[in-house]
Amino acid sequence: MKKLINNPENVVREELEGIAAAHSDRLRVSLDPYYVMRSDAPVNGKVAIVSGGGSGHEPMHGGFVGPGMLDAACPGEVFTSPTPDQILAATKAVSGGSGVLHIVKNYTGDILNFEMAADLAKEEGIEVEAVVTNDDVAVQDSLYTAGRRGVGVTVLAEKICGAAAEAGRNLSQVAELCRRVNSEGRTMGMALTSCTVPAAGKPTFELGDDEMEIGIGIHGEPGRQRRKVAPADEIVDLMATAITDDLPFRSGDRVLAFVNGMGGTPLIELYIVYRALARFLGGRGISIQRNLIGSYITSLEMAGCSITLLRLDDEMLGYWDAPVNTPGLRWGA
Amino acid sequence: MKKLINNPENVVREELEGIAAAHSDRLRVSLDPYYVMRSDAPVNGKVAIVSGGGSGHEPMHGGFVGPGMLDAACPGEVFTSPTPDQILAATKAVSGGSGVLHIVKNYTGDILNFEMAADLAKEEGIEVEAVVTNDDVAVQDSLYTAGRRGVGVTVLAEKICGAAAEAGRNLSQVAELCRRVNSEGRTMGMALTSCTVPAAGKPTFELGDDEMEIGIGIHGEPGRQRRKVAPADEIVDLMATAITDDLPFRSGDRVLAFVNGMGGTPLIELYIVYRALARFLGGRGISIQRNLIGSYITSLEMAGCSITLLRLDDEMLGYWDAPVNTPGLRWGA
Amino acid sequence: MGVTYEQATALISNFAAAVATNKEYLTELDSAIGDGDHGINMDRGMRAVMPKVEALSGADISTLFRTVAMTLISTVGGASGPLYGTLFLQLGTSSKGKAELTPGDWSEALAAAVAAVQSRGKAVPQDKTMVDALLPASQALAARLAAGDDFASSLAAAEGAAHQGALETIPLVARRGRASYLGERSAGHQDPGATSSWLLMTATREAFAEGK
Amino acid sequence: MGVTYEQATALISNFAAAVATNKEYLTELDSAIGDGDHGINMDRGMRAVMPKVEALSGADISTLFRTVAMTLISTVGGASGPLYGTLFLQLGTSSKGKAELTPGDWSEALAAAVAAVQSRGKAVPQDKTMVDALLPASQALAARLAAGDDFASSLAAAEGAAHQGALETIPLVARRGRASYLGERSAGHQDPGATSSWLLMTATREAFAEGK
Ligand SMILES: Nc1ncnc2c1ncn2[C@@H]1O[C@H](COP(=O)(O)OP(=O)(O)O)[C@@H](O)[C@H]1O
Ligand SMILES: Nc1ncnc2c1ncn2[C@@H]1O[C@H](COP(=O)(O)OP(=O)(O)O)[C@@H](O)[C@H]1O
Ligand SMILES: [Mg+2]
Ligand SMILES: [Mg+2]
Ligand SMILES: [Mg+2]
Ligand SMILES: [Mg+2]
Repeated sequence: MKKLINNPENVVREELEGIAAAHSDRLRVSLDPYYVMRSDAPVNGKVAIVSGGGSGHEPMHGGFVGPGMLDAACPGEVFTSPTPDQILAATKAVSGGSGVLHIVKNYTGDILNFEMAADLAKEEGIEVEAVVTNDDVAVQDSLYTAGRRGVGVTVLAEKICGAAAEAGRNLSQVAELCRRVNSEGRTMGMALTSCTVPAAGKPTFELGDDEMEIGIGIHGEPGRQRRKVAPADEIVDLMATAITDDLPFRSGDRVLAFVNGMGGTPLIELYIVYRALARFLGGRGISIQRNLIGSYITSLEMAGCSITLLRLDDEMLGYWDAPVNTPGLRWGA
Repeated sequence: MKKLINNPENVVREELEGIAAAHSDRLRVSLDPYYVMRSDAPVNGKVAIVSGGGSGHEPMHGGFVGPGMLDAACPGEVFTSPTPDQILAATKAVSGGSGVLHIVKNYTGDILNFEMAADLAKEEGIEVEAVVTNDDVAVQDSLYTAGRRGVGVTVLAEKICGAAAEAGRNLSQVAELCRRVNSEGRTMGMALTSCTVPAAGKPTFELGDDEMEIGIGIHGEPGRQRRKVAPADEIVDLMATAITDDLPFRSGDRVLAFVNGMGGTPLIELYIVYRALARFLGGRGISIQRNLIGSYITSLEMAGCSITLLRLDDEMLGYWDAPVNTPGLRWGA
Repeated sequence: MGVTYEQATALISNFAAAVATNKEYLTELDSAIGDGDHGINMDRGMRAVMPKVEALSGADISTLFRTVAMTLISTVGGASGPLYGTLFLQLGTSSKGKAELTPGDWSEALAAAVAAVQSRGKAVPQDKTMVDALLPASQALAARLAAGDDFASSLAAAEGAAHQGALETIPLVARRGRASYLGERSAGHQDPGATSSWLLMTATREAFAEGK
Repeated sequence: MGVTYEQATALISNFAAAVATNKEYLTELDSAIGDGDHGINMDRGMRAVMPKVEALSGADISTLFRTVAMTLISTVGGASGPLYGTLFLQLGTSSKGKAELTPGDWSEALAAAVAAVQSRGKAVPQDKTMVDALLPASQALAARLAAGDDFASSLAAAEGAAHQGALETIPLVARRGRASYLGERSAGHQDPGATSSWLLMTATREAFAEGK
């Protein structure tokens, strides 16, 4: 394992100290318990948005804290959900009197810890709503499983709902919008290499020099299938077909296309993926209205990418375009 | 070699097609010859800024085209300087009548091709000034060598000079500012892994599982020394010492600290590096006024980082904070 | 014949010791069908619990269980943190105001705690989770006490039922938690959470039966 | 006795063929002390040149050389593109308005072209660059013609001087171009650009000497 770290046990703490040193102008970092909040929180009268999850997905979520997006983020250990005390502390710290939305990715651990925190916050008189994202088409969804994982759509939901909260929407409106974003979004991911959890010290899975995993999650879980590596155009075809068939996306749909790097894949490759995606969607009459290209929801140093499509309506579009000012995503500010 | 590409020969063209598809709202991409320009160019009466170099360093330079930064960028093949016809075409396309600044990284090929293009542009009546960046402290500088390589400071110079041009400075003022930024900036890089040039198909150098290269360039050139891997804090100490000793940076200096990922290193590690750098500089009384943390000048999928320090004066600071609106760097817009 | 404060603390230290001893084993089970951290998670939690419990001396059983709960909740994370936290939280609630617990008190408290775990995690029997060890244990305990058996042998029956339940998770296809992503590939492996729950029932029998 | 348009085109096609044949060799030399692309670069350029030259038929020597120059400049990139481009551009300028070149014309044109390369690249002899082959070649040609030797033997002398110059780059420490980053480690390797320049002098001798 070669990483720019000191001690595998201190990775999350030192990362947070780095974030604190870098962004003290705009963020406040609590080290006990761990959370990151915008320094002007609580914003009086605004619905506050809190998210969180295991670390190792940077810039998600800590990098998305700031005006127009999250009020706070709670990082767990690498790939481990945060604990209720973190989430409770963050929720209390940013509550501006108009309720708090928890955006939770669909993993049992995340759900349970956020639920407990919400229960505790409610006991303290804070109104909390939770919305669970579950956009990963690689996982079978069923009443009898833990369901689909929450992946790329989470970034888009945090941006869009952050803008809605900033615009003065109330808690049930923001929550409702968040559910709509989740239900209109679909994602699929693939990996060319594994990642290595610092505490484990070795790659989570072994992949041959000519193999790739299709349908991976964001914690180094293996995917739907292992295949021989293929040209980017073919990989995109495979992923985009799975995504568009699922919702389904239809000719005439307006979408936001999000090409995400898994942490070890450089931008030059993401543009080649985007090119293929634009051609694929063009061929089906699906119109890309907005895009996001870069490494926003990662799996440590994994090489690979994910594609997220979100079917847009005018409200989402307006909130997507609204100003955002976070270390990881910034425009109009 | 595992990459998200189709044919190694088409990497640059397909990347440019991806950029064109992604950013047609703000950029115009020419495929013959290759260059990327802001779609509102030429901006009448504004000094235009053109840069370029080999591809494989994304987002540099194409991702830095837009209001407040570059007017055009000329990408060569991977790690190969662009040709004069590209540079000439871009220079003519963005010339707004107030002269054009060429920002050139110090590599013989880049210099010669930009020089030729400048000669040709001058023949056509366009006023051109060129500034060469050469901030890499890992290379010995001397009258009798090709001198230091241009690396991280190039990004900062493009941002600061872009703002100065936007603010109406004239060509000699912008060029003078560019020279000052270069002379006040120093960089050093390191690699945990090699990169693989698509056309070569195999890693440029071989590095053991417990080795790193210190003092690398951005084209997969091996560095000043090969060493056993060390904790991030030690690596930062080594690099920051070489940088601060060189200018030298002194107690009381105000700096911009730029921690750059080489393409395959995730953000979580860059924050750990930034933490160490902030401590190092704090201990020497050097005050970080601004920072930039992310993968901005890369070497394909190389894992590693570079550190750039720029000694700031008020003019640079003001232009750094000014609005910029490019795919790779954006704020205030 | 009942559960004293000392016996309740013995339950906690027995469980901490068992988790430490079986840390690798639990982690190995979780590597096969999860993310390979169950032993690490539980051990981090129980190591944090021990000093808190020692500092309590003289408190009541309810406070003890609540302290265990809050510590697990704030140090474990993942799925098992809130679930074991919920279990101990409910044990704390059920034992409120009681200096000692009768066998019947304990049996009711355990049943309520298992119900709380189910309500928190939405798992039903055969989902291949800790419920597959906890529920048979709690049911066996209640049934044996109702049949007039003594506390010690009833606790042993509960332990046996937990062990049996953990073993019976092997052929199941997971329907809850991270293992459910594996679908059919989760069959053939013993559930790590059911296994740690069996360890908890062993720790209980050892702590409570001796004091009878 | 001079250089016709046909001979000038033969020089170009000879050089293209030599570069193609030695593509791997030149690239190998560049791998040792540069970035391993000199053969690839030059071959890409000369392959682009050939159809342009064929399409020219009937033009004059100056146009021919300028076409070669512009094509190399716009297809090679790196250091060698502008340098070889400059060389041919100056050859074009020197031969402007001339249907044929006398040996003296050619010698003067070559000297001016080498000077242009030096002025473009700032390399002096012993910097371990193409100048170390080109300059001795041009000087030998001028000296032999001045001494009254015929064109063919003077061209052969130029070729020999280029070969000698390329070999003599081996012990040098590079002071220009990418190889200079290697410092002392660049010694012991033959310079790729000097080697391709020697191929150019061979191509010239073959093309011009036969027509005498
Ligand atoms: N919904 C649930 N209800 C009950 N138990 C569950 C549930 N989900 C998971 N578990 C239990 O948690 C165990 C895994 O715990 P652990 O590995 O610590 O957490 P994580 O899965 O978050 O890494 C599983 O073996 C299972 O017994
Ligand atoms: N300043 C210079 N003057 C003359 N020749 C040079 C100079 N710099 C480099 N060269 C020549 O260019 C050759 C390398 O060419 P090439 O590999 O095609 O370009 P690059 O170095 O940009 O990859 C060197 O072997 C050397 O002969
Ligand atoms: Mg886990
Ligand atoms: Mg080159
Ligand atoms: Mg686990
Ligand atoms: Mg070369």
